Amino acid sequence: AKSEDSDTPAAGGSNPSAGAQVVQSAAPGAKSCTLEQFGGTKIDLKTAKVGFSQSEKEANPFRIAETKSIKDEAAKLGIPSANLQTTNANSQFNKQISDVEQMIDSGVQLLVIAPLNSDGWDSVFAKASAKKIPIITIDRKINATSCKDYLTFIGSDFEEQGKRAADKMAAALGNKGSVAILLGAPGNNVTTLRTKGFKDQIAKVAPEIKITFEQTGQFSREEGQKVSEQLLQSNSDINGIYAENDEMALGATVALKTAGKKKGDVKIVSIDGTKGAVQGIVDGWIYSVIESNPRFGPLAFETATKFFNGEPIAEDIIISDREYDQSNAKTDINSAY
Amino acid sequence: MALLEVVDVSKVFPGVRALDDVSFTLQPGEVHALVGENGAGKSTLIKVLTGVYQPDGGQLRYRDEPARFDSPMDAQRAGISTIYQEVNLIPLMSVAHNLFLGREPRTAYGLLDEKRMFREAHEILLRYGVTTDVRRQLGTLALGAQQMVALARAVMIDAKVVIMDEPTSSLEPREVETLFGVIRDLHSQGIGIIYVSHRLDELYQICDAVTILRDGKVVHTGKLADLERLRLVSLMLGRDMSAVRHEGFTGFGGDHGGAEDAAPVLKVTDLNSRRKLHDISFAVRPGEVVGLGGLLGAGRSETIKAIGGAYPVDGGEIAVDGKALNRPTTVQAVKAGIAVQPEDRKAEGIVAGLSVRENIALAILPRMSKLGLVSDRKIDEVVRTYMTRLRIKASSPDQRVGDLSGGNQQKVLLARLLATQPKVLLLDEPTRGIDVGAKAEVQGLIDELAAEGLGVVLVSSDAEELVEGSDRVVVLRDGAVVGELRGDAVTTEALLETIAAAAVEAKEVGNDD
Amino acid sequence: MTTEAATATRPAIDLARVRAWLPKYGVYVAIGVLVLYNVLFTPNFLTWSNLRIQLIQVAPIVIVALGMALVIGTEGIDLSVGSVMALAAALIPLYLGYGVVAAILVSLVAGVVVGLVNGTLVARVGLQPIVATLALFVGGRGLALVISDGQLKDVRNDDLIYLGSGDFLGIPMLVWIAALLVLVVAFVVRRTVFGRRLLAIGGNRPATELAGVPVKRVLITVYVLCSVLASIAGLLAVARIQSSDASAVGLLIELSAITAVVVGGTPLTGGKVRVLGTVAGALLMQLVVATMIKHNLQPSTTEMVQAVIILIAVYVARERKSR
Amino acid sequence: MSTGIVSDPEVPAAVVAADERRAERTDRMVGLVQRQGALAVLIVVVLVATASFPNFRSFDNAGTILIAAAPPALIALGMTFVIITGGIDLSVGSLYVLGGVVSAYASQWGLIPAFLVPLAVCGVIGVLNGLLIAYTRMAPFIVTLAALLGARGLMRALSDEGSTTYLVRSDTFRSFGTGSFLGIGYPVWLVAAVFVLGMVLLSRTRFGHAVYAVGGSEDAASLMGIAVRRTKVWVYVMSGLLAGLAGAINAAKLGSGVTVLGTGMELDAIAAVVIGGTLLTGGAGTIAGTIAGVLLLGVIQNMINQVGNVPSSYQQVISGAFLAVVVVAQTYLVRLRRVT
Ligand SMILES: Nc1ncnc2c1ncn2[C@@H]1O[C@H](COP(=O)(O)OP(=O)(O)OP(=O)(O)O)[C@@H](O)[C@H]1O
Ligand SMILES: Nc1ncnc2c1ncn2[C@@H]1O[C@H](COP(=O)(O)OP(=O)(O)OP(=O)(O)O)[C@@H](O)[C@H]1O
Ligand SMILES: [Mg+2]
Ligand SMILES: [Mg+2]
Repeated sequence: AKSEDSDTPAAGGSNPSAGAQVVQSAAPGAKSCTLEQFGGTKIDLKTAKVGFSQSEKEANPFRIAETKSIKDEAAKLGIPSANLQTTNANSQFNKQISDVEQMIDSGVQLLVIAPLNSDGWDSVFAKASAKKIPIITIDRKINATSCKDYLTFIGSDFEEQGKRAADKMAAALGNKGSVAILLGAPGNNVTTLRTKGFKDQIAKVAPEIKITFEQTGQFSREEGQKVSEQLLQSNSDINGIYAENDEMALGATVALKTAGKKKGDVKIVSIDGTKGAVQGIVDGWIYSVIESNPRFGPLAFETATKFFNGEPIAEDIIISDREYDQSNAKTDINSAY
Repeated sequence: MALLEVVDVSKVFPGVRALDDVSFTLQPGEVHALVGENGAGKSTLIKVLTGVYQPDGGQLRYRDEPARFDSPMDAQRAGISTIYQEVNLIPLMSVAHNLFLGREPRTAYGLLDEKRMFREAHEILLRYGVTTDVRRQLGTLALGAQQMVALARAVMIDAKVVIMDEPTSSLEPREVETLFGVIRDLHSQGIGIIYVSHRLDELYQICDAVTILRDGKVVHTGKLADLERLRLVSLMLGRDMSAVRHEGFTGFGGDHGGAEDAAPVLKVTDLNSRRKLHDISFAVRPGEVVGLGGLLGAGRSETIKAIGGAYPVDGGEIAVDGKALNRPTTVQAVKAGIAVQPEDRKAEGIVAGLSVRENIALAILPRMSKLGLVSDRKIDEVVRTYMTRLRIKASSPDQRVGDLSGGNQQKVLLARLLATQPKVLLLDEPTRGIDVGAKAEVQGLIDELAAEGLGVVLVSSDAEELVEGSDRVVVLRDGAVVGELRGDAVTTEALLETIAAAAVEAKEVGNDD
Repeated sequence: MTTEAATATRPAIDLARVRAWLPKYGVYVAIGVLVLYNVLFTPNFLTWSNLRIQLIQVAPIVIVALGMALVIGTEGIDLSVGSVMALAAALIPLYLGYGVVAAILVSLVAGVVVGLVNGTLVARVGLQPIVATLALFVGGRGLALVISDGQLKDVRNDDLIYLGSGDFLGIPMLVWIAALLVLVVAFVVRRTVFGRRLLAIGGNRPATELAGVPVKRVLITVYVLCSVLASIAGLLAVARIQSSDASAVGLLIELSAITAVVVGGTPLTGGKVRVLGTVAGALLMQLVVATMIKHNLQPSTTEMVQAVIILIAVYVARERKSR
Repeated sequence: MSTGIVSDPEVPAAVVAADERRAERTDRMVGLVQRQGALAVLIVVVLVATASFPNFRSFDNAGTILIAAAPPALIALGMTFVIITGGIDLSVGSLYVLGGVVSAYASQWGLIPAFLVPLAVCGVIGVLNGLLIAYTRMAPFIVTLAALLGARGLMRALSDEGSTTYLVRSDTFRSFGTGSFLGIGYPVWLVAAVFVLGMVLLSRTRFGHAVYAVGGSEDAASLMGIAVRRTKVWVYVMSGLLAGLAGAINAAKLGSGVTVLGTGMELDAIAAVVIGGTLLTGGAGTIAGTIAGVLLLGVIQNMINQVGNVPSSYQQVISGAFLAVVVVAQTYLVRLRRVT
């Protein structure tokens, strides 16, 4: 086989240290958790059995980068690959639950979970807490009690991402105009929070911006494009599109092009920070991208190490996401994933 | 006192007046024949009587009370049970379950009492000459045995009226006798029986009264004994007695005299298939009609299908015009000039949803086309030819075949076979379930075709038809050839003797091991 | 005839006529109603650019539904079409280096292979179509992901993109291609030996077999055609969204396609194929969704309305018990 | 005068009987393997898994497999009844999610409503399916496809487009979902009990036999006095109820009415039923087979996980290939049976 890109060296992942996650300074007085409080036993990560449960197929850049980062970091720490068990729920929530339960049965001593959903983990917690297995959830938070049901959450603040996107949108439109939202998959927590943050912030900072259209693009490029096409027909006066992930933003870009719009006619703001979207900024089609950094490996294992060493671990470890716009897209594109 | 009565009942289907002011009375203890050509409305009348259809006009009286049956179940509860012509039982379920379906014996807890059910089923069926394991799937039984189960089921409930729609069309003679025994029994118990059949001599054997339907109307009703057979036929057909007499009962003429020394057009040598066929050999010369005789289950259908490539063959040779076919597929068989008319017209013959035209053209599409494109002009030509030649009655070539009467469906099927310009015609029960008129036409046609030089293989459970129609009869039993009748020996008596002799032999062999 | 008699009989006649007419043309009436509604209540509905969008969006479904209609005509069903689209999509970027023709050929070959597998399972092994194609429904997309390494790949080949978003004589290429395929399939069904055999198989397979029709070959061809059409839809989807995403392309399209076919008046029991009806069925479902989106209704409403429309359409078009 | 062929009354009774008996024995043997083929494969697969994966044979792992299989098993049970009548129910996946959502919502009123409300809601949709299929002669495929959409729409409408996840408020209900007896989760016991009922219903009652009869031949069944329409309505009601119950059990286990549960549940159920030897043409099938089919799918999934590092895409390829192999094997067994 020979692809279009065969001649150019493979892009992406070339610079492992680029785009590493940075923790926001923890809020003072926030709850924390130690090994003692949790009631677990100290183990050596190098010889421990670790389980990682991925929620969705590694079919989009975010998931690919996330899984890869966990695996790479484990290898770097010297965890033999036989000791790292990974499962993928293929977007089926029940499968994720039984995947995790099965890993608990098979004796893992640390669980890293990228949850498909924030609720519905009761049975897993019942099982894990009986065996005192610490759970680190990454990218999505689980609605439960930290230090009891699970250890900690590492990830972005989705609502905050929505707010930042709203700020960008407000700036792009000069605080007035009409905006469409391309929602993520319905029922998804990420969708809910990114929508809430965006709407709240718009109402606060730019009440003259009207949100005239909200339709789901299912987080997929094709749906994003289809919905945008319909949107551009019936609301031809739209000024901005807020896409809740980069894929939909890229779909919207294609729709804009085919509808005969010019760069900058409609301002697109999206969330994720994939290479494609950052390239979109460079090309002038996308106004700004708020990052949601998927490289959880180093931070997750660092947190686990600290925890087993007896150090206190914060309830939420919120990473500080970057943002891309015209000013930095060109220079920082290599740290996009 | 009348047991069951319909007064001025009408039933209209889109485009057909299937019943037109029909009145009919059944007395207790009477065996009442219901006769008529295909499509005369017999089955429709029965379905009206048993709640499958609601009449569009007129009324139903049962035991001198006005009655209305909303469903077959309703009628059954009232004591009217029926053996239907087409579908009757459920092949995938066991014999016993079929017998008791809907009224299974139950234990104190309301659960089925299968032990009792199996035991009772066994006992009941013994009386009908069915000895098989009642746990067996019904579908694995011979058709006759299945029909006996249906009969047992119908009589088992406290029936006041038993309706039989062509019960003997798949029974072998022994079973027919059993059936008649049962009917006489019911008769003596005062149960009324409605009996539908195209086999006239059966009617005269067991029926008291007769009602003749034609085109949905009653054309005669009265004592059967008072009605001459010829007159019965002429009433059914709506034709003159003299015309009927002239045509005779079967449409077959004399011998076709395929030259004795001509090379066979079909030669079958040592055909074997699993446990079903054993070393079957026979030959058919051009212009000859060879009958395959035997009881039901003798393997006649399998033989025919095997030759036509529709039944797996383990060994043996089939040659058409001297050219050997090695385990032909249906495609190869048709190409070689073999045309098979299957036994089950509905399931394996016609494509009910397609038009007469499409059905006739189905097998010859490649010839009717250029580069894969069909020429409707060519097709129309062929279709017109055969519709005229076989006197197919259809409103137009575009009519759905499923809407035609049984006889015409059969003719369409024959037209399809003939259109392939075959060398050998294999006909499995070509006249089953079609009325006297159509039957004679089909039989006449077979004669004609043979006279034109086709080799014909004829399978028929109607011994008269077989004997009259064939030049030679090859007798099968248990999948093997047990004898052959030629020339003057082609008689019903000889046929029966051959079968019986083989039976004795088989029995002796059976005793040996 | 007196006026009195005329007025007395007219309603009865009309009712009967409407009853006979509705099953055949109900879909078109429904489309008409929906268009009318949109013309009245949706801004910018009656514009060429809007019509364009609707046609472009419906094109892949129409193409898949054409193949599905053929399969359903044989009393079958093909669940694997979505996976075939994904396979085609996954293969394209891998071979685009050799040029667009090579990439298209390779993806069509994938369609042929899947069709052969499905067809063999149905015709030779004798599996029920729904089960036979379920295996590739599950496995096919997995294979596509394996092939594409799970990665979404951007496509920049201009020729390919032209297929997806270019115009020819002012009409999108996609629409040309879909229209051409509709004509071809309609022609195949009506005028060719293959088409007639297909319908006969759907009507009564044993009878067709006994008539000397090479049933297995026809069936396998039908499944191959269906898969090839699906792979065409897959490659057009790639061309249109200018990227290949094996995990998303053609997701759940089998249901949309089956719906289009059935709503268009082709019965699931086989023996009949209504090509134009299928196109109308797809268009109807597209218009329903478009209307919902344009009026900014929530997914829950859209889904419930779709359910009701499917039921009404199929109820109206259902086969009346004829015997 | 008579054309009746008078044949020897006791023809070849001995020969036929001996032959028939032999045929019956083979028939029954092959029939057993065919019916219980899934069980045979299941045993082989379990043996292989036990030998290859040390963690597979743990008691906990078995419990995990069982509890994960509980909801799909219920759905497959309903599907078995539907498929035996010759129908199909595509709406079960949506009903399952809907059942879970309303169950979690109703749990605020206690344990009993948490079970009854989803049963009622899903039962009603089952009734609608059944009525439409039985009385309008619309194809089950298309009616239940519409119900799939409709029920999902309803679920979204009830949960604020899926964004609201109702938490289970009743502690008893929650502990029903997570608790266990003799080391086996309560849901598994409940499902086992329902299966026993289902088996009795299918094989030992008139209703069960009516189900077989309707699938075997609808016209014949109706002429034999079976209430075909009522039977059909009931199987879809059962299927709806069981999907609702599955949803409730799952809500109890997850402690919430999750709205993003996987689509495609209906196809899994169909696959399990078919692997279990039930014919999609209707008229034949067993519940024991369905159990084996469900467990087989569960065990295969578990094995794939035991390997530890199989990428998600390969998992699907393996599942698809496995499905094909089992179904093809099944078909050859059936054919063997028909020919002998
Ligand atoms: N021993 C048997 N076991 C199972 N099925 C049988 C048996 N004998 C006959 N049958 C079935 O009964 C039907 C008639 O049998 P078959 O076709 O062998 O008889 P035939 O000699 O061709 O009779 P005909 O053509 O007059 O009906 C077939 O459907 C066949 O499958
Ligand atoms: N359900 C139906 N719909 C439309 N027409 C029907 C239906 N049932 C029967 N007919 C028509 O009604 C007429 C009477 O049919 P019926 O089946 O009662 O005939 P029959 O006397 O039983 O014939 P046969 O001897 O062939 O069984 C025929 O013209 C038939 O085509
Ligand atoms: Mg009749
Ligand atoms: Mg036969």
